[in-house]
Amino acid sequence: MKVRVLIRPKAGILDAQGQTVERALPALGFDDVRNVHVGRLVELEVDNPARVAEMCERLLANPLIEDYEIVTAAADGART
Amino acid sequence: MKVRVLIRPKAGILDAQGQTVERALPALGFDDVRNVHVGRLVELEVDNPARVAEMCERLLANPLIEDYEIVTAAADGART
Amino acid sequence: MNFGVIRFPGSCDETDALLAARRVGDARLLWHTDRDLTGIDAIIIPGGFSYGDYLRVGAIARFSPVMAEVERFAGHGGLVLGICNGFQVLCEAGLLPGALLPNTSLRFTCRQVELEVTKSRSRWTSACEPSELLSIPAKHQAGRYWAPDPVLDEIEEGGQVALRYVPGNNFNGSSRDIAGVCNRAGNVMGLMPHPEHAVDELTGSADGLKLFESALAMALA
Amino acid sequence: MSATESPHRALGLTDFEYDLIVEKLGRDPNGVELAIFSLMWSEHCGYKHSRKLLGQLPTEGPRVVMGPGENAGAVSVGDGSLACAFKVESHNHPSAVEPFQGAATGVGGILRDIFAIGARPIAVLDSLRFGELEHSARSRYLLEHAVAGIGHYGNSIGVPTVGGEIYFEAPYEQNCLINVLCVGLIEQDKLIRSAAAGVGNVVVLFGARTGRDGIGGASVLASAELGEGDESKRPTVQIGDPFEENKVMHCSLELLDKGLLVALQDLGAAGLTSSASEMASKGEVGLDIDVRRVPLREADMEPFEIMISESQERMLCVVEPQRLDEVLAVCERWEVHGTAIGEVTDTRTLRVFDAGELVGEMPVTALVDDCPVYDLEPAEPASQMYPASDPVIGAGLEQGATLLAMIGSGNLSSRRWVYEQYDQIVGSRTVRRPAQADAAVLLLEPDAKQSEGPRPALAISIDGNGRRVACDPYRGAVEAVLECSANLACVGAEPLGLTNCLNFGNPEKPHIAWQLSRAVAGLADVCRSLSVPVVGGNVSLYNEGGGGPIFPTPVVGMVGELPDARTAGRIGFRDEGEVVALVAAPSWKPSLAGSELAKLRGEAPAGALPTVDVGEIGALHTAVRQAVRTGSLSSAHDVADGGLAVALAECCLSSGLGARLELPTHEDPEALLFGESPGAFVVSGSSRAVRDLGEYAEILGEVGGPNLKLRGHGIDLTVRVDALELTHGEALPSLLQ
Ligand SMILES: Nc1ncnc2c1ncn2[C@@H]1O[C@H](COP(=O)(O)OP(=O)(O)O)[C@@H](O)[C@H]1O
Ligand SMILES: [Mg+2]
Repeated sequence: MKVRVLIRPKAGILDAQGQTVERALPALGFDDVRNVHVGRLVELEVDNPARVAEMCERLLANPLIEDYEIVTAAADGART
Repeated sequence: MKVRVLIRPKAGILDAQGQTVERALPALGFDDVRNVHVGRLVELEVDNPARVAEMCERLLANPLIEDYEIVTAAADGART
Repeated sequence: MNFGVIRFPGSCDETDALLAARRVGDARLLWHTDRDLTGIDAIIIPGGFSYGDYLRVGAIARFSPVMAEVERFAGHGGLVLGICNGFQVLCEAGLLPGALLPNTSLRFTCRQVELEVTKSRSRWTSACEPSELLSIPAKHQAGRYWAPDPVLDEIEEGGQVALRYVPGNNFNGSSRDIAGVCNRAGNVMGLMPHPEHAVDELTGSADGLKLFESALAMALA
Repeated sequence: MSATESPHRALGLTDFEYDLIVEKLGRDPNGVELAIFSLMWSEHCGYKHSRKLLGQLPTEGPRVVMGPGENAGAVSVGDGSLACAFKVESHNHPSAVEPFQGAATGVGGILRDIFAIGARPIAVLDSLRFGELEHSARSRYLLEHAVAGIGHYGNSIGVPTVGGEIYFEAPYEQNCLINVLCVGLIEQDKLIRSAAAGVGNVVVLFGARTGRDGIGGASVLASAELGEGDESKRPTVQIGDPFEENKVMHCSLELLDKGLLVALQDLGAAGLTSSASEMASKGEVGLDIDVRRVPLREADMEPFEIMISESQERMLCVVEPQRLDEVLAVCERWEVHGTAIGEVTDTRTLRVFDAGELVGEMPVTALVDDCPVYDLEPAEPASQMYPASDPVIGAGLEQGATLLAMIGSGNLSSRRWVYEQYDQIVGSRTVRRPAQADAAVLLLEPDAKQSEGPRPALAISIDGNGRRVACDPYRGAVEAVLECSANLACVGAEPLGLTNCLNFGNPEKPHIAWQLSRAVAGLADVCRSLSVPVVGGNVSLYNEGGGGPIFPTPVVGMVGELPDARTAGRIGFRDEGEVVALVAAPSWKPSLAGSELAKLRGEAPAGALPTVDVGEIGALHTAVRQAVRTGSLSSAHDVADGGLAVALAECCLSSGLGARLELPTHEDPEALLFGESPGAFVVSGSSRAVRDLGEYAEILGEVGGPNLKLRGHGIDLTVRVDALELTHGEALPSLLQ
């Protein structure tokens, strides 16, 4: 089964990447953008998706500084 | 409106991060994991989500080597 | 005294650390798969890009076999120093508090920095005077020390902040100018600047030797 | 492929070349063979338009251990047991498409060249050219990403980037230049060559898996089934993985250290194709390769794709069969794929198999030696080839303001923003970092325990001012070499050898052919006069964008040695009260033609460059070098881009100290201040130390005060050092905002 893990900086921690993007966008004419955050996307295939949370806790994310969210393929959102 | 952009290396382009993570997981006892890819997640709020694709082309992604996918909050998938 | 310097795939500064340690004692390289630390008095986890720094700095190296031994060694009071990537590994492993985030500039920066030695429990700065200034190069892309405020309060009060950037030198945006921290017992320390690159005036400074001399003094004590 | 175009033309081969291939094979080539020939007979691999010219360069000398032809050249250093390997290479075109990856893989490629001969890389330098930052968002983008890419690769692999140079000029707008030089060290008796040998020996590929990187244009050969929609299956951008390279490098060095290899070769441009052909050609043997044994990143690759893939971080070696297991064990320890993919034969042909089935068979000599070589048809252009730039400095501007404007211009501003993104110190050898001296200085032996006696060291410089070569290709090339030699003299180093990268436009055009042949003649002559052998280099042609050709840009890298790094020179003044002297050759004749000031005033790159007496300048360099070596001088800096005033300003900038100086009388005060010409230095020290330089030295005044203050006939210039610092330091970051 295909699984996606979305990892983002915890709220309250300066997200330097997000801020840099947010500052760069208006210069390109995109001036209605707010609250930009940059994180990581991990995609993988696994037989037993129940273990993905454990992977996140142990390796894929650092719970001190990052939140994660697991999205299974079936439940995946619409694409534009 | 909240929008998520998922950015990943294009098919066929070397994904060194994905390979390295894939090799690391079995050592932690996760041995049924395949096809790991590591990319970026950008989350932002925007008034006019129609322009997000243009943002991706120009700044958020590198279209030469990366694919991107835009997921709008409304259409977002279920979370496990 | 015997130093062991760990080499992971992707380490870069292991030879430099080895040479620096040999200024005060004997030193040998340890392989990331080694499980035998017999005869080692102090361990150095060197700088570099273990496992390419892929996923997150230090994240993968912390699971290598040798790190399990390092945790045991540290638990028994053994001296452990993590430099740059080594600091990141120790934080990931939970041997040191906090985490290292990307520099606020997002750029890799290589610069000589001034550090102030803080009065702390760290065995690795025991040969320094309190408030002594050290000139040591720093070079990294993810060296912004961060921990939640209560943790920062706690480590400050508990004498776990070993080194601070002198005002004007904190290029990475570290909380409270923290450049190096130790564990509560003081035997495990991590820092972003590279003392092993400051052991010879000819290459810029010899101030970093103080850390190695501190370890020697502890081992002899 | 368009219906009217035949595959060989789409692959860049002329009809004449195609016919020659048919003649050499005695039949039509199949697709695999055509792909292989098209690459081996490309300009990049075949040196079709430069081979004859390069023959003029002197390549011999008592210190040469390995001349051009191997992956890198090498000269003997130190007590004679060590060799220093070095080479510069370009990655211009990939960087113009994707600057981060292009520059990163440029670093990766040149590193592999160095460890392919067994040497441990100890330093990288880079020479970069972009369009004008002020006018061009594209140039700013290219600069930022190329610098980040170089840093990313060099920093992550653990080799310091210790120097370089950057110029911003409009002709590089579309076609930036990314040249990277790598230096390595090896014990001479451990040098390994790339000649395959020993019929029956095994060919082992190790390192990264092979994907479709860099296949690009050759995809016209893909089988018909691959329809339009599969275009995405043909990535052409090569991605660098410095982590993999770090492992591959350590693995290679360990294999060599254990004496397990017969031959070693990196995979660079044209991948397996050129590595296998070169190894077979040098060893005068044949090779059989089975592409199905190559570890792939994507399962469905065709034989031709596997043969020409430019996937990075791969090496090819020849191993005796009984050593194979040991070799594979070393690969495994370093976590790199190691796979036997073929064997050495006595057939003198390169045979390609696909799971045992023969899919290509070509005589090695046809691939390597029979590539046609063309005569250039040089013709000096009748008129000025390059347009003038927009003026940014008015002719009437007061001298101090002119100096400030110059020091704040793209070409003369501080490079700190750049070199701080590079690890300059890993390896514990770096005695002079960027901006401290005119050349990087690296200890031969990093072990600081030996700090009692002299500390022998290497010095490295890289230079090449395309604007001056545009004015006069012959003299401009001579100046590039003299500049390197001067830079080495400033740290006390004696030149041992030279490498170069010839970046030019389309050589099939007569005026480009003229630039190229004149520049090579200049290089050859000056190297002969100075007795500096050329031990390697690289040629990058067809550097043209929509706006025309780049400036002709021979980039020169020079390696020298100094007996004791403890006396290595510095740019910056040291103490207040010390005397400052101009040390110049009698023939030194600074002029504004082709200078930075002329450019900033909006003049086209034209006019006669000063004639120079190379013998006299060589003697001057020797005198400066000797003086620096005694340790009695406090600083030494050559007068180069921007002229004497800029050189003096740089001595102030590097130290924070001012100076009060009286300049000699000169018929043209402006030319004395800002004119350019090889053959002058600024030194400081005790008056005794300076007087020891003899007739060359003219005392100008002394170090001290908050200003740089110049007086003399027609000269009245006062600038605060802190104002210089601000302008110089902020220019690049603010141009990038
Ligand atoms: N691309 C670069 N990479 C690393 N260092 C650089 C680069 N460009 C310039 N530098 C360093 O910055 C310093 C100043 O550069 P520059 O003004 O070009 O020196 P020079 O006038 O001697 O050629 C030198 O020490 C040089 O090595
Ligand atoms: Mg110079």
